[in-house]
Amino acid sequence: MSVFGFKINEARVIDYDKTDKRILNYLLENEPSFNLCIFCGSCTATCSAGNFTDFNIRKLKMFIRRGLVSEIATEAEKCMLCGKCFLVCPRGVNNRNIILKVRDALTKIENHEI
Amino acid sequence: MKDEGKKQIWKDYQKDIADDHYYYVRSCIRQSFFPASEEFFLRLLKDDLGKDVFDDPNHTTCTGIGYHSDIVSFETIMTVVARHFSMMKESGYKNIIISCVTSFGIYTEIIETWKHFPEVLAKTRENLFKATGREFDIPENMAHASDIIYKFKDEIAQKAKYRLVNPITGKPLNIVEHIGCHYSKMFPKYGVGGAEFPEVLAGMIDAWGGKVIDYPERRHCCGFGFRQYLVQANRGYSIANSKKKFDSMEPYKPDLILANCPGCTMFMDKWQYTISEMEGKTYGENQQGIPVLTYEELAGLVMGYNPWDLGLQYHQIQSEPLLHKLGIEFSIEDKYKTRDGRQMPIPECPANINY
Amino acid sequence: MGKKVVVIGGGITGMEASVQLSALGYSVTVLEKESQLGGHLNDWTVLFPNLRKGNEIVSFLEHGLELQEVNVIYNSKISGIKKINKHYEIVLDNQKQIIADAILVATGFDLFDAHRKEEFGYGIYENVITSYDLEKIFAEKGEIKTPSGINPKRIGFIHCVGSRDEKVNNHYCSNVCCVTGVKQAMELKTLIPDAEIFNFYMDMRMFDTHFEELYLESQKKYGINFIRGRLSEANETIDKRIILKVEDTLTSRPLKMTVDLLVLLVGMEPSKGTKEIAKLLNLKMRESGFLKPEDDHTLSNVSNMPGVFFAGTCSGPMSIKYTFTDARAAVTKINCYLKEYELQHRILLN
Amino acid sequence: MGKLYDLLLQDIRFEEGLNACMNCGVCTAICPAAEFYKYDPREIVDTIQTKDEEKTEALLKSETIWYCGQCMSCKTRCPRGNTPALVIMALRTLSQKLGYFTDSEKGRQQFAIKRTVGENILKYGYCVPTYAVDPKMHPEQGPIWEHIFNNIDDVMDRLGGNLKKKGSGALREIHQKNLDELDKIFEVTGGYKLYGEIENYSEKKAGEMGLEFKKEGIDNEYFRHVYTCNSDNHGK
Repeated sequence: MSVFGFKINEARVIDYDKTDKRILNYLLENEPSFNLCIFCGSCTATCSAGNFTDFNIRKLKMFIRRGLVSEIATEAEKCMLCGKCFLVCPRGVNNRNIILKVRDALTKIENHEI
Repeated sequence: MKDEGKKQIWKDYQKDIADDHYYYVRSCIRQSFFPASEEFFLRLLKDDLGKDVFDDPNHTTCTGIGYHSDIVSFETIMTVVARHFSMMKESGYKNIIISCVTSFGIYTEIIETWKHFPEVLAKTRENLFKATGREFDIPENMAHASDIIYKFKDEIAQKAKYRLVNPITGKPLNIVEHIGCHYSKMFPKYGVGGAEFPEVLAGMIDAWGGKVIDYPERRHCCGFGFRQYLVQANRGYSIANSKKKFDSMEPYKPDLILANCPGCTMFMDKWQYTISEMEGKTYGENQQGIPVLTYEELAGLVMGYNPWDLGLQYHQIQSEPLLHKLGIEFSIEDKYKTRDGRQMPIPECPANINY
Repeated sequence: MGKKVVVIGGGITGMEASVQLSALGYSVTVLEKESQLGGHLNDWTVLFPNLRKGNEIVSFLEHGLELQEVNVIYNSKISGIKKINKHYEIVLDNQKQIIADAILVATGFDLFDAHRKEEFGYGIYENVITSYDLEKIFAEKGEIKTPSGINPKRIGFIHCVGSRDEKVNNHYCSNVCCVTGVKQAMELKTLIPDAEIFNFYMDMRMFDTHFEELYLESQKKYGINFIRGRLSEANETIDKRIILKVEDTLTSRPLKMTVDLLVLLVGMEPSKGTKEIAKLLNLKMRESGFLKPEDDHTLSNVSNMPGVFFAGTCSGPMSIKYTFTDARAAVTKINCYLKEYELQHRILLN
Repeated sequence: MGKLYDLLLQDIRFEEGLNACMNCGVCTAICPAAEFYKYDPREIVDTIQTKDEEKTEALLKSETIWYCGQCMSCKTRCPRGNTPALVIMALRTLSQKLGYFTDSEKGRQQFAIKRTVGENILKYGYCVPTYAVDPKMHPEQGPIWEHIFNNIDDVMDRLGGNLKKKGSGALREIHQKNLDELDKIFEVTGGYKLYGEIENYSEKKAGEMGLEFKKEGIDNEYFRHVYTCNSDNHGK
């Protein structure tokens, strides 16, 4: 805290020009069904982990689209990989594999491979 | 940026501004932070333009800052404003000039509410009568003080001693304007030029020879936010908003920020200091800051008034570099003198702003 | 010679209705204010959902008119319409008078004037264009460049410009902008394969056959992006790019993005001609200014004036397919009226 | 239909500010508070229009409703003619009436505003006169302000003010008869009632929190606490 008694607030806006799209690009290459999502939320509605925690897989997919890496990392851990989200998706998006690929991508980012 | 496009919009938002016989209501912030602006404004109207304007000692605050920080109810503020209307009636005036953008916004909100809900108007009449025995009429014409300067901008240009042009390079000064949210964001029709590309300040800058710069965050709030500044714990919000604007305008190298609202003028001036202290970042050429002026101060400057009588020395961002750019002559000795010529102490220099 | 029908407006509706009425044996005169037939269709290069060419449809309609030898009066301006007994007397600017036993109003729509959404900067920022302007760029068939002359790498499409918006007094949905946004995004992506394209929408209203499939294809084959959030304002950067501010409503956070080119998907408004004719004939209008039928379900082409009918986009936004259908439906109603079928007197029971 | 919703409907600003929301997000897109706080006006309006009693109560007790800076930018843009900021004002007023405001850190600050701006209005007839902006409470105002504050008579005189003197002019003394009328207006329109509610609920809260509270002024623990406390949990 400064002598003034406050800090300058940080912006919460998603600055699309500056966010990190490495995970998005990795996914588009390795799980192209990602592109078919219409954000309907069926996946979240049926989600096993989401029943007990604040995990929201639809939101996670939005974070991936927008390139919000730290939010992605926090969310991607919460999935139990039950796969129900794949079964209910009206567009055939392979949500379960998306989680696996996101975890891959996060490791690759850590290892500077992507 | 295509000016024709803006001019097209301006045609749709030319409001009727009374020509003479004004009742003037002051602003808490303008008279506290820029008292010379209000004094110059009255002098300009009376002495330079020969208008009749009444500066009534009997009006009070409109309570607007209290209202927008939610400690004053709508019913209360409507009645306080109605009292001002009552005093205006008593003094025989029908045209009101409001010196504060927050007040102006409140007056427009109240008048629009009364239009849509006549029962609220009736209740306000009842409240005022019960409290003070007073009755009132709604003003025939309502203007913000900048509307008046806008109306007489060409007369001012004719009387002007200086133009907003650098006499050495011959180039117009780059000026960004800041309108203040409550001027017309609520009711675009009340603002000269509307809400999106207001003309009120741009028109002055144009008429006096400057160049208006439109930067991406031009419309963004200065960050005052009422409770967001009034309480120390929240000030990080206020400063963050001003900073966002400075960062956005910086690439355009503005010579000057011209502001409509007294609060915005004060914040955009002071926050440059605070940011320089907190982050070591100073905006403007040569780390001198970007001067922030009221429209009265700018009018006074072009008309050749003494910058120190206009109060420019009491802005945190000092204006000597600006005065040099405009070719305005001034006496440095006179800067911190009292009215009767005594030398006053010299204010301390901030660490990160070059004076 | 049979009874006389005057068709006001020579766009898709007017042309198709004239052909059909003529085929039924009526003497048809089309009054067209321009020097050519086809209306807005002349300005639309490629049509959704099958990406066929707009001018194919114009020639189809023109062929019909030739076959039926329909009388067209070009550059006509109506100065007055009088009802005399059971027929109407239409007076043109050149004092010419035309008698009609029935009138079909087919005065169509005007595109929403994007200048009115001041905060989007159309007419102020160089690189903000409308979907209509983009069609013209497509028609020129050259390399796609922004008005500033660069090859756009990121493009934004804004849905609902002038539609579903109290601020411009249009509460209704214009029906066709969603699919137009998808269609134009795909065309642009074909022309500039490395461009990133974003559609900013509130609801994707893909109401007709194959529209939803087109939406799917735009994602699957073309990688078009969709962000659920309405544009709040656009601002120009120092290098004349456009900063967009929306809420990414599906993450509940504000989002800003810079694009090289911004395309405003402009909606439909009742045309100036529609309003003029409605005034001359005393026709009922909806609050939106579109013509109001005697009954929304059962009398959709029937006006409040006996012998006056209307069809097409003068009664509300519709796609080309429905315009054809509506024109033909109106013809049936007119035929019924002129032949004095008993059907004409069907009533609605409350 | 909730009871709280009915109470809100009595506020004319609520009626004016809330039509049906279609969740387009133009308000949030342009909202300075949404940018710098965990705040989404669209969601607030959406929640309110469900008329759900529990959710409304939670809002009235939340930090959320205190984030808005009342710039009114949302009013300019809403395609349905809503004004989320007016809805917020109605929520804040009700939160104070019911005493819910002391449940949140940001809500408790109303006490500090009442004791500063609120008192200024009645004492001086101004919301914020120069002499009430003490550099000690406003270090961010910088050295020039400190200079003005310390030399206020000379500065005001030079700039044509009429500091604390009779007649017209900048920062003139507001005549007692005018202050009396202001006082009457506060009495008749419930201004004092609102002040009283802020005071009483704050005093109660100070007791619960074990902080010293004084009936007047700003020299007490509870004032200092609400004025400066920032749990830093209002952003992302």
